[in-house]
Amino acid sequence: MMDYSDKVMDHFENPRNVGEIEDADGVGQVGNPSCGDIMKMYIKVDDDNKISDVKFKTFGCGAAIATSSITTELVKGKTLDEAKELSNQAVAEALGGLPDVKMHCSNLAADALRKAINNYLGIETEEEDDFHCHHQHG
Amino acid sequence: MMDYSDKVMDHFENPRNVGEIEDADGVGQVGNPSCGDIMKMYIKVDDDNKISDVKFKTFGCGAAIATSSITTELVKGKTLDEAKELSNQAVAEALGGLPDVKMHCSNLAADALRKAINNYLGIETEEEDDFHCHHQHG
Amino acid sequence: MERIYMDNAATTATDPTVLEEMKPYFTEVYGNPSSFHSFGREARDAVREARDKVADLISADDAKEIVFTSGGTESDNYAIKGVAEELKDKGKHIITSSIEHHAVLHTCEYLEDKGFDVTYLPVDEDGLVDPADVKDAIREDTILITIMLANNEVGTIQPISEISEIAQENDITIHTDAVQAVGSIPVDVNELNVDLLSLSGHKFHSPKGIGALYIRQGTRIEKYLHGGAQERGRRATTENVAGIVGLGKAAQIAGQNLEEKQAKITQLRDKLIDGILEEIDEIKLNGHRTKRLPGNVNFSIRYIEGESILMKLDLAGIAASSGSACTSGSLEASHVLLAMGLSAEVAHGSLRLSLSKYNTEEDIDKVLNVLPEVVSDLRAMSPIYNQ
Amino acid sequence: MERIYMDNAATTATDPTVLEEMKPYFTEVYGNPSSFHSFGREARDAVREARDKVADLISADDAKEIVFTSGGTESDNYAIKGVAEELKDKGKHIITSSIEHHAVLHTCEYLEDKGFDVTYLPVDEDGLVDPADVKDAIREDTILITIMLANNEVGTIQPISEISEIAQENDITIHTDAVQAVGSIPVDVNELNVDLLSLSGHKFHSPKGIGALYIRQGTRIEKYLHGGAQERGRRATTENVAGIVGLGKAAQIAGQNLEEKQAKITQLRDKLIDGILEEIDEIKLNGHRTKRLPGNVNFSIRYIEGESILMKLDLAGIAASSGSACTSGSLEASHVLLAMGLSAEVAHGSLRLSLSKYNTEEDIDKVLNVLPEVVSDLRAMSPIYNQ
Ligand SMILES: Cc1ncc(COP(=O)(O)O)c(C=O)c1O
Ligand SMILES: Cc1ncc(COP(=O)(O)O)c(C=O)c1O
Ligand code: FES
Ligand code: FES
Repeated sequence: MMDYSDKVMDHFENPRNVGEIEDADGVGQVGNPSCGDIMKMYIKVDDDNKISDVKFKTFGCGAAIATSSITTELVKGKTLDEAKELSNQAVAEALGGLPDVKMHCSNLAADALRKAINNYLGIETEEEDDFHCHHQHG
Repeated sequence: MMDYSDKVMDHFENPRNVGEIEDADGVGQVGNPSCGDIMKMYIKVDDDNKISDVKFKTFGCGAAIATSSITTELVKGKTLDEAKELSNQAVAEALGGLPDVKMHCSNLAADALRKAINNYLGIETEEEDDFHCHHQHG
Repeated sequence: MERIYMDNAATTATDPTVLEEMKPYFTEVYGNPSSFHSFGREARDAVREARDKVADLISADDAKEIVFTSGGTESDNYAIKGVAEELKDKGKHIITSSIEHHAVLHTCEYLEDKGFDVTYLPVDEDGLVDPADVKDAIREDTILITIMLANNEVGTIQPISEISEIAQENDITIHTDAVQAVGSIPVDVNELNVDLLSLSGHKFHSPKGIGALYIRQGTRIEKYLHGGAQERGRRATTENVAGIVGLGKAAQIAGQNLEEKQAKITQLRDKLIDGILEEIDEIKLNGHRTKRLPGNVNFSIRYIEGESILMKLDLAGIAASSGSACTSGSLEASHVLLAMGLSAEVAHGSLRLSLSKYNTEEDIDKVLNVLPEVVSDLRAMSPIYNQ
Repeated sequence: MERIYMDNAATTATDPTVLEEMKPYFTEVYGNPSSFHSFGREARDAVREARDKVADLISADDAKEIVFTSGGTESDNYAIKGVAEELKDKGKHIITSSIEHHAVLHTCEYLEDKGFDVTYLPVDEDGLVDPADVKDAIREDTILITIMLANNEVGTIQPISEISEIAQENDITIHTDAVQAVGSIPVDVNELNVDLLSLSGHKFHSPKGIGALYIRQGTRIEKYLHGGAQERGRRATTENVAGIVGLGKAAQIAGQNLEEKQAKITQLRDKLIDGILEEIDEIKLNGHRTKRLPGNVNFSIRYIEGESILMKLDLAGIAASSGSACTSGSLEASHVLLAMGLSAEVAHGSLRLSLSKYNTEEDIDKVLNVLPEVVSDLRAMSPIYNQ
């Protein structure tokens, strides 16, 4: 039932910042393979508390891949505070919209990013996501 | 739902022996206008107890008209005994068959004829037919 | 022999433009609208456009309110059983009229078997339901009013907006079978103020086997076909894409200059009615003289029976229909005509001539030429004529 | 870009010969089969011929046993609800399998809501139902067994004749959803010995929106659509004449050299299966290796998700499908694959490629060329690959 925008298709076909950062400052993962999606974000943070590099790996649907990709683009160079504010809405908008049933996918990327930031900041996050498909309540 | 044989169509288009016999020896009528069909048969009987002339008038469906017509043809020149034996089956067969839902129509003509013969012979017939659509139980 | 088709209330010819529009959706754009890939998307787009067109024709606020079905019968079954099923805990009383199409009547009878209670309202001699009767019939446990917009046999158009006002005052769901009306006269679901409305494509030059149920947003109704998530979960089954495209195109065409076409057909109808009244005696026009579908002509012709009239007309190349039909071993007079107070005898002699945009002045002349002779031939054979 | 269609289990292209056969029934032979006149008779004749052809394809004893419907979903709903309704006083227990199509499963769930009791039999890792399980599930109050002939996702073909023998011994009505099988493999209602069988035209090159339910003579079943007396009173609504003609033609074509076509498609299928197994590691063929529809290929590809595979393939011009689908706000793994014992994770990476008579050797080569790269691209992006 997917009718994706050109922007989504572009990010799906040519995802930006795919990969891992070996010596990442923060790593965050959300999702669960049994739910059909896992997103993992790696960040490097510079001295100004800015995200100097960010990479992702995603197991998931087309929207999951595209939202991961745009999220990395949106936060690169941003301060951690700015990055933490990134809303799911903003992600969806940057992609030119998402189909209704895919709106929840935009949560995943922002969540993974926040986890990576928290990981860098040394803040524990609850692991609820790993036990059920969190986007069902999304 | 009617798919009539050529024979039925022929008798419907060119019905034989339509009309009344002014000085009929016997007259028989079956059916009821509220049931959508009435058949009236007039016969002349000669000295050999043969039907020398027969005419009909029918208010009813195409099959009713065609069966009336063929019945007059079938019995003209027959003895009364022979004519009384005319079965509904024989009427239908002479017409090259009738659609299932129309088989009851073939009763009407033979019944009207028998009534005409009984009328000639002075036999009373029950008038049940006039009170409900007899072909519903046919 | 050139044949004249005057049985458009039974079904209509598909408009060639409609067929053209449909053609690619058989062999080229053949994807399943539920499929993810580009074949699916193309089909999905086509269905979306068609839905918009159907919504437009009946002035629905939102195309989502249109659910495609296999025709008028399914729409009626879906609406009535769906509401009954959904609201049965609230009540089990349904109000309808005695002149509904069998798709409504037999569905109501089926529900009676299942423990529902149905009131079949009477009609006057023109086939009109009195809104006051609807009001009187309402009970505590009334959950549905279903009354047709236009009758298929006699063409009478019901005062649905007045009835829906009563429904609304009493907070009762209202459905109208508009199968004969949509495409023939302007139909606006908001003016009519109904919750549910049935339509069927083959009555207005789309192919047979495709129709729609309008379901106003917020209407509580159980789904009818269970299975996949098509039609937003309201009707499972792979969409009849070509049929839907055809329905959409037919809806679009029907909406164009609707009033003009309506006027033209009405004028032909009136010529036919007046001509028949002039040429043939001892006949009766059935249905309301003016609150009537533009294409409907229905007469009772005394002393003769409908099927034999149809046969004679057919032999002369004219296709018509009758309320008298031998269904399962007995001639049955039309329940509509009987409800309008006709005797069975008179009802048996009924003839319906129904027009579409394809009928011409010449068609009318031909019928006016042929019919009087047909009638006199059959009357000459009738034992009840002139007695 | 030339596109390759490998989603024939979802729907097929209409055969151009079928479309040709249908065309006159839109704009020329447009009568209503229930109408008395010659227009009606022509339509009636066409429907009769089509019915004979469909009866032939499934070796029904009598064409009267074929009832046309709007597709597989309606056939399934009609069969299951119709028997349940008719026999509910005898019992309220139904036996089915856990890998049925939603048209069966959701109908069964609907009946559970209405107080019926349904047993969903398990399947083995190949998707096979064990007839012994059917036997064990039978109770005093079992009124219906409904098990599909061939599965739409994994293509596994069930031992229906063995199951129907058990049904017969216990005097229980048996229905089979043969929507995926009819037209692809020889289907004989007497060999299968079933009372009811669903088929859908769009799975074998007739248009969408037309199907049939085979109802063995003497089978007790309540009708589904209430209204007119069409289909001998078993399905009201004006017949979808063009669709029926199309279904008939498609049935006729399907029956011609069926075994030959089956062999050819099977050979393509096996080439595709073997090629994929050779090119890609960490994958699993789903469904039985040989008791399988000729056109079905279904793999689980580890570490990646189905929808993204489909998107990549679509971008490369290949239309396929997956058991992983985002239906209403969450990715759901196929109930079929889960029932076969796959973990949700593995089930999410499933890919179905389904062939028809229109697929060629070149299509296979193209897929074998494209798919490995798609898989390695996605795996390179996957956080669970190589960890
Ligand atoms: C008023 C009315 N309702 C319902 C129907 C049923 O429509 P369909 O034949 O498309 O099922 C018809 C026509 O047959 C009709 O005239
Ligand atoms: C096994 C099976 N049953 C039922 C259906 C439903 O058929 P239709 O889409 O024609 O309603 C399908 C296909 O969608 C199917 O594959
Ligand atoms: S991540 Fe896209 S469907 Fe859940
Ligand atoms: S006389 Fe023909 S239908 Fe009864």
